[in-house]
Amino acid sequence: MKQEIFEVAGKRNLTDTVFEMLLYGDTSAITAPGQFINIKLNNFFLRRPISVCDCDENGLTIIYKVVGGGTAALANMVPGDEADCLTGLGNGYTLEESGARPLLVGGGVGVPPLFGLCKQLVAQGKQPTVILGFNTKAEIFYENEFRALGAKILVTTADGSYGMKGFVTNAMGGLDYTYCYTCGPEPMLKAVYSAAETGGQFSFEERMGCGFGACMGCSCETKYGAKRICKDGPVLRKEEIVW
Amino acid sequence: MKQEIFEVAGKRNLTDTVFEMLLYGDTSAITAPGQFINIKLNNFFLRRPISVCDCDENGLTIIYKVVGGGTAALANMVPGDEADCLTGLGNGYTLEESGARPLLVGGGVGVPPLFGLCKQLVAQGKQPTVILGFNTKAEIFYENEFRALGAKILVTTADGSYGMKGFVTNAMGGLDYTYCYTCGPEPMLKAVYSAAETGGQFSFEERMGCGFGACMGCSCETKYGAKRICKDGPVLRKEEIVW
Amino acid sequence: MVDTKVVLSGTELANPIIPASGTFGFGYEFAEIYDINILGTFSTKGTTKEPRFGNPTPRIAECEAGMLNSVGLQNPGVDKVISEELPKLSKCFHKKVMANVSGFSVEDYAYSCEKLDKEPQVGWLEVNVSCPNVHNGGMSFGTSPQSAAEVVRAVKQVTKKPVFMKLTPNVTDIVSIAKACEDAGADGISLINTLLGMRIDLKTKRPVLANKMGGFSGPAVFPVALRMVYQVYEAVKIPIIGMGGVMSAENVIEMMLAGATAVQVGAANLVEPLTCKQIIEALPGEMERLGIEKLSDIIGGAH
Amino acid sequence: MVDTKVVLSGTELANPIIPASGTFGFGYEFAEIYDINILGTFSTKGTTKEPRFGNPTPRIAECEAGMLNSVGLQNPGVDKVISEELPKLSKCFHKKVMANVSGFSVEDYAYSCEKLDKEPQVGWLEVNVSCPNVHNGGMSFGTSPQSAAEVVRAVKQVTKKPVFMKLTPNVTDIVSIAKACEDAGADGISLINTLLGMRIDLKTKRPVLANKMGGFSGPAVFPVALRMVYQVYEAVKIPIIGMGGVMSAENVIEMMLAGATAVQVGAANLVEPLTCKQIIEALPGEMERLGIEKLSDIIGGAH
Ligand SMILES: Cc1cc2nc3c(=O)[nH]c(=O)nc-3n(C[C@H](O)[C@H](O)[C@H](O)COP(=O)(O)OP(=O)(O)OC[C@H]3O[C@@H](n4cnc5c(N)ncnc54)[C@H](O)[C@@H]3O)c2cc1C
Ligand SMILES: Cc1cc2nc3c(=O)[nH]c(=O)nc-3n(C[C@H](O)[C@H](O)[C@H](O)COP(=O)(O)OP(=O)(O)OC[C@H]3O[C@@H](n4cnc5c(N)ncnc54)[C@H](O)[C@@H]3O)c2cc1C
Ligand SMILES: Cc1cc2nc3c(=O)[nH]c(=O)nc-3n(C[C@H](O)[C@H](O)[C@H](O)COP(=O)(O)O)c2cc1C
Ligand SMILES: Cc1cc2nc3c(=O)[nH]c(=O)nc-3n(C[C@H](O)[C@H](O)[C@H](O)COP(=O)(O)O)c2cc1C
Ligand code: FES
Ligand code: FES
Repeated sequence: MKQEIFEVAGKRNLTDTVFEMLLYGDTSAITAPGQFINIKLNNFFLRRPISVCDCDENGLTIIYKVVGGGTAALANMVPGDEADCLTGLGNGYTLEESGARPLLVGGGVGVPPLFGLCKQLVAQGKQPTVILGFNTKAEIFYENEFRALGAKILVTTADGSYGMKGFVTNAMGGLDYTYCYTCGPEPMLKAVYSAAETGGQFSFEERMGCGFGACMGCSCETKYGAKRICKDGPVLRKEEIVW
Repeated sequence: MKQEIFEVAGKRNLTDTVFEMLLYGDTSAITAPGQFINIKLNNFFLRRPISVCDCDENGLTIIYKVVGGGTAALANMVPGDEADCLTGLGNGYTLEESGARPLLVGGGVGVPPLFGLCKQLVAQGKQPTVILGFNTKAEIFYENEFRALGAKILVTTADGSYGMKGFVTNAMGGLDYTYCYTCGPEPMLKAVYSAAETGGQFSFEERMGCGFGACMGCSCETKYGAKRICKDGPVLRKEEIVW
Repeated sequence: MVDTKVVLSGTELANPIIPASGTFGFGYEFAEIYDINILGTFSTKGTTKEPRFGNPTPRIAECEAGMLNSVGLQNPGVDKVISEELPKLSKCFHKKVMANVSGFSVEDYAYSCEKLDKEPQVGWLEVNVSCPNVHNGGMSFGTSPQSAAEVVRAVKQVTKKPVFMKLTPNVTDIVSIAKACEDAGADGISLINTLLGMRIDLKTKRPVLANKMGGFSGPAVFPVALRMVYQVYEAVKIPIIGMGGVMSAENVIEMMLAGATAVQVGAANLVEPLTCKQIIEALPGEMERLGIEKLSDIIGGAH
Repeated sequence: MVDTKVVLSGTELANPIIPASGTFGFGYEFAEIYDINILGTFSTKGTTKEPRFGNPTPRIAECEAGMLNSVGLQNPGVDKVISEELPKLSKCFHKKVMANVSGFSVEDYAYSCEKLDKEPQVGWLEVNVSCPNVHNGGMSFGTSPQSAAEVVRAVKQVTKKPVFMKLTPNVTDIVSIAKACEDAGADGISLINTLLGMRIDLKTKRPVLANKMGGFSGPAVFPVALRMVYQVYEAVKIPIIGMGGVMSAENVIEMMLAGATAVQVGAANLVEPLTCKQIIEALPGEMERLGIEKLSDIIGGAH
């Protein structure tokens, strides 16, 4: 973990309510895709956890949806503004188990951390398939960015307005994959858990006090005892999950 | 009373810790010299009361000393920033009683409201004498501004580093005046009260909740019953004051 | 069109927004900047049997997200309130008002309430058994179920108007006190008065307030107030007026979900004099956003 | 050079800064980002006789200038704390630590304290009779002078280490409880634990916390904490550890003026993990600005 001041270097709308933001600053504490940062925002007591979508030595990208006051404040920031962030939080995904044809399943704002993961998997010569699930066409983002990585992309929409109609699990049937990485709302994680025919890693969300393991605010029970989503997670392995 | 957004149009240091700030905005609620505004500052719950130093139809000038967090935040504002102010607060000085040769006595950050008063007295053809009291030479401000109004100016410093050595009351002896207006720290007001040979108006300070008469946070006892410094004051007449 | 009306002890309010006692004077200062007839009603400055100057100054201290006050119930006394303030008020406020009453003995309360009972302008009595600023030689009436109930019984004997008991949050068990008030015949409960707090001036190394301690209010106290409204709602059947740190239409809805039938706004009026107007204007939009058609439907909705 | 040292029950602390129980874990997370040996000491996560998972999640809710938690005393139990956590801790913290203990019966407290008494790393026992998150079939021990004193007596029989009783602020009369603890033999008082609070989610219309209510802390509670420290200082002779909303060196000095010998920092650690380090670094400058040469001289200075 490091505490660093980042500079907002760019921001753009991906949908009506989803923004991509580029933050310049020291990323040396970030060691794995699927980790997150915890951002201090003016007039809010607690920091806001947001996954790292992509990152290099100059900075990182986050993608966030405006759902309340904190994310609205984040959406109001403009290039040049400073953001105090804790970085390098959480365990992140490990790539070792991926096999040759990993499957990545993301739903809504669960999509961002899979981007950095996909990039690294491709760099290692793996052939990822990515399922991106959204409610409706207007909410889709990052389809092209994933395609540009060279991954195979399947998009589902719940209302059928784009891609395959239905849930991400509808797209999983018949696919040939060696391992499964996923991030999204809990009902989706549960469905993927049931549908997945391989091992996998699942990224969870929980309301957080600190985000770095000090307060026990985010604990969950696993088959191997209590774990902190912020420190021992957010990524849990399929075999340890207790629903 | 009005609530208005003002724009910081200029700011300069008068001394190490005293700033003059020009605020553009609607001044229509301001009806008398000696009134004050109540300024909202980020991260502070209560507003900060500051006297109007000077004012015209485009805006107003305030002078403030950095003594704590709120005034420090005010000192950090830069041209272009917006300030939410309640204006037209307090009774202010009345000019009717001044006579031909009013005496104005100000101490430290009690000096500012006397400037607007002096300007109006001069405009009415009166011949004001102004005593400005400070601790030491480095703390003096607005001597030239008062001179430029055409008033007779006497400066005192407690340590004798400039002007007459001593307190404002040392400069009062032997002066010929028809009425006395004063603003400054309470010990100074008391001394002026004792020294003044005429009637007069005294401007007081008190910690305030609202600044517009609603909370009874700033009450003081007078010979005519309880008064609110913020609404019935800050200016009290000599004959009603109870020490 | 959403419906913001609520009914408080038989009287319909256009909306649940009520400026809190002591933060709205007798309304005149606010009538200068908006038409206060848009309010549900408002609670007048705490009135006592005798006139009171209150505590020495400084009476105000700033806190993070709130303030302390030790005004000490400054008011002209119930007789002058009736002969001077209410007639003046009737010129700018044409609805029934909530008369807030304090006292230092059971007889004090009864005396003031009996007088106010005769005023047609007064729609409700709000009986403050909680003010932590005034030292009457012991704990306030609101710290024990017995003494709070005693006040209720005395007051109920002298008035036909609905009586809301305003309780102090500085207690171990707010529920037992609210229940005792209900059992003794109270028509409603107002929650919360200020928390007892303190600040020290680092330069003088002395308490900021002349009275040393004072009542803490403002957004900082909202979670404590909300919790008490929630707890009391589970225990009593009479209506609750919720308050403590309310700053926005969202806060109003949260208070109502916890169990408040109406909501008072205190300290916010002092720093943003237009707060109540802004809340009343924002409420319909907020209701639409949250899918609330009738505001009175959500009272206690979080239980 | 100003002097920041204070003495707590015979042990000298380099400075009065102590991270508060439950907000600093067993120190490891913070040792990653600064040398925690600069601290006066720190108070470990609340330990119980048996291991506990704690309450269901969500356990955290945000408030204006603070937060709610309903962690519910998650901890591995006193035996594992002694066999695993303390040995690990000794690698990154070389001073005596304050062991925070909770319980659900008088015997629980005595059991855990007796075990911790044998640990040379433990300099003080901080006995939490206040946690509002855990429903043990009734009010917490800290809400009555009798039951608090009972815990003191049981614990004092099994330990020679100084015992600080950590009290809940959710009471009518904090002074009587602190005095009962002193009379029963407590060596000091820790003030305050969290205020009981609540938040409701406007979208789901349900309490944010799975446990409905939780402990409120952060800068919002500072004026209440300061007032209680001030009141208790007037009533007891044993030292007080002040806490509740401390964020800065100024807050530390204000707490000490009110009567605290040492000062704990809680929620601030969670949002600004470097808070304690920053306070320790800022203290000397702040002391110089205020003309304080020896920090221990100002304890209770506002009385
Ligand atoms: C590890 C992790 C990674 C995340 N990554 C992303 C991401 O990449 N993009 C994105 O859009 N969102 C992400 N989220 C969710 C994001 O943290 C919340 O949407 C955000 O905190 C909401 O803040 P708010 O003030 O807008 O909402 P409010 O509802 O007003 O927030 C109130 C409180 O609840 C907390 N909260 C609300 N929703 C959530 C949630 N879903 N998870 C955790 N805490 C919540 C807030 O942090 C705050 O403390 C992530 C959450 C976690 C735990
Ligand atoms: C009617 C009136 C007119 C004033 N005019 C001027 C002016 O023209 N120039 C100027 O420099 N100062 C003026 N003051 C004083 C000014 O209001 C305070 O210096 C300022 O509020 C301090 O705020 P702070 O946050 O810097 O200090 P802090 O000490 O941190 O403030 C803490 C709290 O105490 C209050 N407070 C502190 N000192 C005073 C004080 N002297 N009077 C009233 N409240 C105080 C603050 O408003 C705040 O609520 C005036 C005060 C009043 C009442
Ligand atoms: C300056 C001030 C004066 C108050 N005077 C009274 C009073 O006279 N009677 C009363 O019952 N409550 C009084 N209160 C308490 C408020 O009515 C309200 O219960 C409390 O402030 C909590 O609400 P808030 O957080 O919105 O301010 C006063 C509060 C303030 C800030
Ligand atoms: C997440 C969290 C967990 C806590 N756990 C404990 C605990 O286990 N034992 C205890 O005595 N106090 C516990 N507390 C209370 C704190 O130690 C402290 O008394 C309180 O938070 C007030 O200080 P603050 O405002 O600085 O946070 C906890 C507080 C928080 C925020
Ligand atoms: S949020 Fe504090 S331990 Fe996870
Ligand atoms: S400050 Fe509120 S009445 Fe004067």
